[in-house]
Amino acid sequence: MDTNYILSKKTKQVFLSISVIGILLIALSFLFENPESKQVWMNVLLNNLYFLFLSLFGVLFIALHKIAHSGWHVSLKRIPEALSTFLPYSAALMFLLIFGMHDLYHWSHHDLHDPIIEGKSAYLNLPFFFIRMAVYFTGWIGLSYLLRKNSASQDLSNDYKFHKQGRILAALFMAFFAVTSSTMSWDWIMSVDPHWFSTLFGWFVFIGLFVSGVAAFILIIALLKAQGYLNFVNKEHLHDLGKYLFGFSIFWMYLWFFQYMLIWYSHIPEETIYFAQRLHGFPILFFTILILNFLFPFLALMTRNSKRNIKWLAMVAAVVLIGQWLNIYLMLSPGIMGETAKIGLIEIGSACLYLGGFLFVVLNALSKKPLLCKNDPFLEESFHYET
Amino acid sequence: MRSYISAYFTDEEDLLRAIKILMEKKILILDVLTPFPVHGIDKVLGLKESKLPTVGFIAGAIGTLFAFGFQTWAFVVDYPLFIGGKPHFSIPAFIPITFEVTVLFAAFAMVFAFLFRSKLGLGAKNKIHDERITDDRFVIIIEANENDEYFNNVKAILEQEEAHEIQLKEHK
Amino acid sequence: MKKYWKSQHEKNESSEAKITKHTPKGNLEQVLDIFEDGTAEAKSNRRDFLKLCGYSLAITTVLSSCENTVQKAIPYLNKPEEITPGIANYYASTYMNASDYASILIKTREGRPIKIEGNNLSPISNGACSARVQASVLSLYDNSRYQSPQIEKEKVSWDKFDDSILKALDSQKENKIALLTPTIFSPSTRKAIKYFTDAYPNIKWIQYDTQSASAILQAQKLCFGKDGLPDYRFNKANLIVSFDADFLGTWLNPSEYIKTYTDTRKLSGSLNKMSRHIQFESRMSLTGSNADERHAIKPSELNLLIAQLYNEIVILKGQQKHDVPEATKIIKELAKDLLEQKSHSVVVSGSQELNAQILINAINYELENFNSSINLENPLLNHQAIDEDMDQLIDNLASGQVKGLICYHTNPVYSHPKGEKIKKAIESLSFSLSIHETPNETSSLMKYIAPDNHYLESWNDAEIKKDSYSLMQPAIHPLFDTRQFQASLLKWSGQDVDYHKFIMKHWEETLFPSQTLYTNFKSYWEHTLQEGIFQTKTVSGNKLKFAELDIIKILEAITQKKKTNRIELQIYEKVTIGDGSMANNPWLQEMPDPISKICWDNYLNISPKQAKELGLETGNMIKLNGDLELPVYILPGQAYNTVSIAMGYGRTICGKVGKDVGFKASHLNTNQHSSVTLEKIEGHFDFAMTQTHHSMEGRAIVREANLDEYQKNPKAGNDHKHEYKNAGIYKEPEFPNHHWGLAIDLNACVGCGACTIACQAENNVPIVGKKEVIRAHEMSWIRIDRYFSGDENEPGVVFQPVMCQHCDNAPCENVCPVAATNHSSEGLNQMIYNRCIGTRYCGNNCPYKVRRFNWFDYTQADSIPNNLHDPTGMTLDLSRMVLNPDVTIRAKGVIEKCSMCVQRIQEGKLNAKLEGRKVKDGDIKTACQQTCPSGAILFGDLNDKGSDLFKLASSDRNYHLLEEIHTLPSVSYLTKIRNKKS
Amino acid sequence: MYVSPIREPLIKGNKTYSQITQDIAAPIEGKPGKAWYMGLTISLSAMFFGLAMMGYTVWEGIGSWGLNRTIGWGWGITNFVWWVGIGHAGTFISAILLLFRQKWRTSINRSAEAMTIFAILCAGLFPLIHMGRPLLAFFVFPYPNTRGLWVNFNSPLLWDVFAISTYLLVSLLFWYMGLIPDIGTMRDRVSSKIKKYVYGLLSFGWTGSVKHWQRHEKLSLILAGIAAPLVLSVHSIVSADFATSIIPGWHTTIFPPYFVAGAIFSGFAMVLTLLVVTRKVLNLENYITLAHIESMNKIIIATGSIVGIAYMTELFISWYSGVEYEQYAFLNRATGPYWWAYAIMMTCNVISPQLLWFRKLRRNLVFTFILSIFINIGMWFERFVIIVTSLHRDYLPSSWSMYSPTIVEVGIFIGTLGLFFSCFLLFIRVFPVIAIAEIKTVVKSSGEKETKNETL
Repeated sequence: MDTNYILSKKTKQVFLSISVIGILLIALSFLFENPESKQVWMNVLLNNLYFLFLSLFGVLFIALHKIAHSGWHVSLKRIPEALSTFLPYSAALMFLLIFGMHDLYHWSHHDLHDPIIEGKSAYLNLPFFFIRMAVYFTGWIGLSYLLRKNSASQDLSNDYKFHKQGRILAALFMAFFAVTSSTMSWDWIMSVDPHWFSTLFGWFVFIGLFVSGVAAFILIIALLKAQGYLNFVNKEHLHDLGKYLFGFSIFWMYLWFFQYMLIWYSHIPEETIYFAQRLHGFPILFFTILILNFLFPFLALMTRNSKRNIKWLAMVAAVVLIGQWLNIYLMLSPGIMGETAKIGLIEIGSACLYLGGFLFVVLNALSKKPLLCKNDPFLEESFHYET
Repeated sequence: MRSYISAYFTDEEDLLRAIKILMEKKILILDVLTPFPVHGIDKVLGLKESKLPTVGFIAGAIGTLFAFGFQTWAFVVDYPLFIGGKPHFSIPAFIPITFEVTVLFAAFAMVFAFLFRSKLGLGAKNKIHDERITDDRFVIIIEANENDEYFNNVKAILEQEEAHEIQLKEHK
Repeated sequence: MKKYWKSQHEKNESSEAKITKHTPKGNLEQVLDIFEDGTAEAKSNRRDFLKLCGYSLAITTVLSSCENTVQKAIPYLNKPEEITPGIANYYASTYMNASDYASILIKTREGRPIKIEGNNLSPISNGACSARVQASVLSLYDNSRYQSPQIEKEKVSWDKFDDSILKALDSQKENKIALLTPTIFSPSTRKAIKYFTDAYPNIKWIQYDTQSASAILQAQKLCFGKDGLPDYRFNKANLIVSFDADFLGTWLNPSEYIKTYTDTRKLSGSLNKMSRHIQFESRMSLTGSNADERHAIKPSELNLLIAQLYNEIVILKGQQKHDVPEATKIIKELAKDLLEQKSHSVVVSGSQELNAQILINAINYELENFNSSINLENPLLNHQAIDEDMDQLIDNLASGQVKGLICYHTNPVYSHPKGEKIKKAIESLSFSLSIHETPNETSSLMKYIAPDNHYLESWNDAEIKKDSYSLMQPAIHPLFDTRQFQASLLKWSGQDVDYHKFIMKHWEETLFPSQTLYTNFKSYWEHTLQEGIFQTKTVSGNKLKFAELDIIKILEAITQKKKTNRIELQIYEKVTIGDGSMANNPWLQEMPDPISKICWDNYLNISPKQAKELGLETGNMIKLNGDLELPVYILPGQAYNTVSIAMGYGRTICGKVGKDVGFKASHLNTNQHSSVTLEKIEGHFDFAMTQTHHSMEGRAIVREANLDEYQKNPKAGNDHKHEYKNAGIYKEPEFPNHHWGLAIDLNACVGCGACTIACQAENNVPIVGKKEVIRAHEMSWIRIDRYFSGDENEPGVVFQPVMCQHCDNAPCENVCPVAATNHSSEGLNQMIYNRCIGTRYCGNNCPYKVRRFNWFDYTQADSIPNNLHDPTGMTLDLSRMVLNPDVTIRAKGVIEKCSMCVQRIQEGKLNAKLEGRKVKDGDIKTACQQTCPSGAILFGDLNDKGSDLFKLASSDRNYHLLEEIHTLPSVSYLTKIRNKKS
Repeated sequence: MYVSPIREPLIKGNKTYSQITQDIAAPIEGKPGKAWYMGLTISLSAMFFGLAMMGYTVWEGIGSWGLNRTIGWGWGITNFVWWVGIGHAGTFISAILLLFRQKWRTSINRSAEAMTIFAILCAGLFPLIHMGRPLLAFFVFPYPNTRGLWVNFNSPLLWDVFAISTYLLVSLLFWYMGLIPDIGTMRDRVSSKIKKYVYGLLSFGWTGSVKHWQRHEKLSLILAGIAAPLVLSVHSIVSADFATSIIPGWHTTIFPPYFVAGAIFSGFAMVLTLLVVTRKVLNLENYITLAHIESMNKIIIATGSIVGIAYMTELFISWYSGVEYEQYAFLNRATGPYWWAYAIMMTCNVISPQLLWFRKLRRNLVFTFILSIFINIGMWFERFVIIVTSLHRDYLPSSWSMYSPTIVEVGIFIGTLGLFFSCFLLFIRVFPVIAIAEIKTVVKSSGEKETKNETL
């Protein structure tokens, strides 16, 4: 039963070709559109964040379900663990931002400071920014590595000690992630508009992370099932993942609505300017994000058997992934690019480039360990699982 | 006077096995009474999926349209008021009530549909088959028509499945 | 608003005038005529107010004139001429209460006066009046007034009363009687008194003012040989120096001085110069709070400073120096500045010392201020009492030389420092007669009580300044069986002419000849009555000459007074209660003191430094001189080693409302700055404070700048907020027709609080009583926020009237569940009282906290029986007659707020429509704007680009309160500019 | 349905089906103990005291409360939000935990749902009684009237009306549908004729037919499906009462999820307070085991930490925002005149639940009981801090003032406590405290005899 996933040459070529298309598109855009450095750095930040969120979801999924004693996810554990292996790469990519700080963040220029930015320069200053980034990544990478090692050592011996140790690690990660998920979103995304603030922003980015993670998880399962693996994953597991995608996209809409409605309602200029720029500047994009992230998954996954059919679920997951990408795009572009932002070749190109690299890293890591973990006390429950 | 065979069981596994056998023998089971919802019994009995979710969805949709429509009508058409400098047709302010009314309609529609379809309700005169059904007994009710041979055949099967007790009952 | 004045006299002219009246005069009269033919049942829009007019009391709604027969209040079967239900009539009249004077218009509805407004034809009132004048309309309907003449507390009819008085006067023929009155500056009344004193030579007439100006009067007499007080014209002065003279609050004629003082301070595009005002005083007075420079001094140092200033001026002018202690740097600099502003400065002092006033005259003379900023041609006549006369009278009464006392409109037992001595004397008098409207400490001791009319029920005339006269006419028939003082005098002195005729005869003899406009006296008299005021030309006297006085002796008298470092007490008058004569007026008692924001009480003011030393906090109780126990209020700005207490409180006999409110302090009002001992005692006193926090916490609520910064950049102090361009998600509302708004010039607002009482009278705002104000349940629709800034002992003070800002993005409208508050298409935030269910979320969500809630049933408008909370008897049927029928009474549990006098806006629009024209700028005035002495509040239409309001709204000094939270208020403020010497 | 051996058994003492029915029906059939009567008299007298205070308020006016022109809401609305918060645990347990298929919910969902309904009854009283003119409260409903007036659909208070009434009705339906089979069980067990007739009537003629069960199962699942977002929406709308204002300290976008987490946090605390006592008194220790208590404590630690993080977020963003009013509002909370309320809130809500990280404490009944009371005190003070300290010092310093409740307000709160506990005490005597049918479905898989009890 401990078959490994073999990363066939054909799949490697597919990933490579995606990256190449990406590079081609970027080259084309440099020829025709010759984007300024702001746009380039914006795309780097955008895709860094997007794929960082997917990898963070990996660790989060394992940790959350370990604490909640849930049993159904155990047979699928290897996939989120593989997702989390991308963390070191995204750390490296994020530290690349050192060179692009002046393009991305107004507060990094000292001359642009007005009283409000001056007031928060104790938090928004370059050295502290990178110290925090370093702390986040050491915490995430460290804990995800330990969780993966724990799961690997659990394969070798069925000593109950590993289960308890795993739970403690999971609790540690959850505590660390609860705080850092908010601060990371303030540092990297909210500070693009230094004057704007919303207390819900941290949790809104967190839920965006969770939904895109579930969607990526479903897509990888669909990819593996299409290649003949994961036969122990039945319709019940898919049904639960479908329910996650359905439920959490509703929760994403709930957070989005209340953040927008409360700011719309009190109509205080320092808060409404954020949505005024986006609603009047990018009306189509503003509503497409809502449709792709809520309306479509809500109607598509409402019926019971829609959540049990792998093809339909994969299609909805892909749509949600695109929706979440656009959501982060809309969070960043008005602040960095102002009115001139539009989705051009370089955006698509850099997305493909990152996608190719991400898939290659994740699936390569997946093939290192056997697909099915052993000696987990809940493994049996995961097989005989019925909703 | 119609007479029924009611076979009593004390455990749901025996009940499921008995039903499976009876179904294979094409014996018409009138009803099965259990103290709690037995998992997987409706698959064995081949019962159709209940259409309550669709009732809920339709009622919910009606609720959404009704609530949103009424608020828009009241605030834009019938008596538009200048309130807080906000436009008359302010969608974000209509959504909370729309959601609440949707949930209300869906819940009430499903409950009434359930009670109506199951003929349950205040003052429903359903015949209580046995006091212990709601305690710990599982009962299969099979129609016992006249010819004994069919009757004995059924009795044999039930005994073979160690039915706890078999009774012959008459109901008006 | 077109003043629709009617003289009450039109009713008794000949019949032919009557016919002319009926011919339709423009569409207003046509519309109104439908009422006049008496057929249509009167359709006043307030059903229950007609019920009030038909009230069983024998009140005639026919205007009083002696010839008119008394008519029962009958429900308009045959309606009197002037009264058209629903339409207000205005009668020009005069307000006189002891030395307070204002030329006013009485607004009457259905025959009852309900509001007092200033008469804008009078150069003294200029259309404005003070808080006390606004509140005086309520004391007409005071339930505790005398209702009929009394002899030894037993009611009698007037005839019996007159007989016994005449008999008593005959019997007292040989022993001396004193007639004690406040200053009488009404020519006809003086003539009546002369008749009376001629008829009874043994009666000697003495005048007594509670706040006496005898020092100034005697100084005038000595220096220039003129009598009356100098007429100060502050608008002519670039530099104003005041030595403890609260001329904006209570000194001499404040409402006129507020107007002239603020004229020079309202900066606009054209005027960017401003007068500079320096104040030397011990307690923080209303004038002190508006001064550009304020120096806290001890009362005893006052005269020395004046002497030093005089000495410095004399030195600078090259005359020989006097041996006066070396002046401080401030005085030296002041002298230099005064000489720079020669003949454009004014130096005033409230000192009661004759020598000090002489020096003040000398200083003004040296600075050639006379007949430029100080005019002696028409002196002010409202203070003529000399202290020595009163002291002499008290000694004579005590020694028994004077056997009888007639008291008119004064309360010496309460208000005079030697009150106890007078009380003992009166008890042993053989003849004592009091002529006063309401019972007070003095009248309750008197044998005979002849109740006087309220000024709204009396005929009179006044000469406030030489050659400027004004008439007083009644707006209602006397409510009770009372008779005017002058009518009584004429009756007792055998002149059986009626006082109204007496005035007409006097005017015919003296004033009618001095004018040439009118040929026959009748039309002259009617015209003057309609306008209310009459001005004769003043013949300019000879050049002024300063009498030779022994200046050196005067300077010595001042300098050899040795300084003490003991705590000195000063007794002062409050802007609200004054000398206590109106203590029974609930509006005044509940009006927060402009400086301390405390109502319903007086207290001992102490400086923060001293309080720390004595370990005192606001609300602690102290014992003064071992006997008087009263609470302490820490008053930033109070001079160190000085304390001050307000007089006018602690009255024992004055009716239900004012009884035992506060602590009696007039017995300490000896002028030699008595030093006192303070000693902290147990106990805490809860003050009824409407504002408990006094600093702006660094927020840009009131924006200030100095004059030189303003001259360099008009947007000084008003340009530091981060601006978010087009940040709105939905577009801002625009108003097609009108967009009503207010602009308040913080440089003109002196914080006198007249607007709060005018608003209370206009909009029937209920009175809640002291206990409720302590629980912050007060109901005033407009409050004046007073903020202290800078060092605690030398604070900068700033006033800001805050009413509903009528925001176009109103946070209150969003959150009301039943849409009880919404926005009109003309930019007003409307509050629908009968729709409100009282969740109070609008009150919580208003950033300006201007929404008031009816916590209890204050107005008896609630359907639940006997849960009335009315400590001041405002819901008695008599007091309810002051209610304005155009404004609904709010029930318990309902939110209410400033409606920007929507009833006046509608009336203005109706009048414009009837005259077939659009509403002009200035047609409509809100009640607060109308009464503001300094014209700080301006109402107008923000859509009308030509209006004054638009000019102010687009001026550089303009800003909105809390504009950063985008409520888009329609009320805007103009920055306060101080003129500190840099 | 396979259950891994290391999972702790949820029903102890390997019960047969009839033993289950017997154990759970025992409190209804037997004579109520002296403690029950004593409890009922105390809570009923508290209720009548509260009713008297309400009558006094309607008669005299809101002035008899301690409110004033600056602080328009005080104890009244604090209690309203507190009770609505407590009401959310019941539906959270029966709806959201059903969707997440946490089996341990079966033995506590019935009493939790009952608690929800009683809490919502208490909560619903306050919007009525705090109004200036409660007799005109019907203005809040959009009924057609001669003046052609509708209500203000923008107002969060109006959303509250719809939200609370919907929530009460849906919880009532959800609770009663689950109760029908158990009433059927009571109908068949009880002896006296009247009781049998009444239970018969109330059981809607339940026969236990498999078709009915199938529909009942599907109905419960879908009702749970829509009740879950309802919980979220109701308390978000209650939080919108404050978040839609512009008062610094009220207007923050984190309020909706933060209030929901706070509601579940205080709701579970109340469930623990009640169940730790009822399981002892009605000796249902076998059904509400230490595993249940520990699971609930885990939920408390989770939601407590969310609430704690929300406090830190609010504090940080108020500093980060640079808005002087927000900064002062939060500085004033911690150091202003109401610092003590803030201190109680912080200790009870954030610090004390962190003690639950220790497994020994999670399973200690006395500690749990005391902690649950502390949490509810902490949550009450959280609402008090939010409402009163933000109102008493906001934009213009001239309108700053203080607030302290009067006996009338305190009396009304005690009255609602009385109403809540008397309803709960009556509920114990009339309906089975635990869902008999649902326990029977679960006893086979997570009952004791099946699983070996490994060392944990």
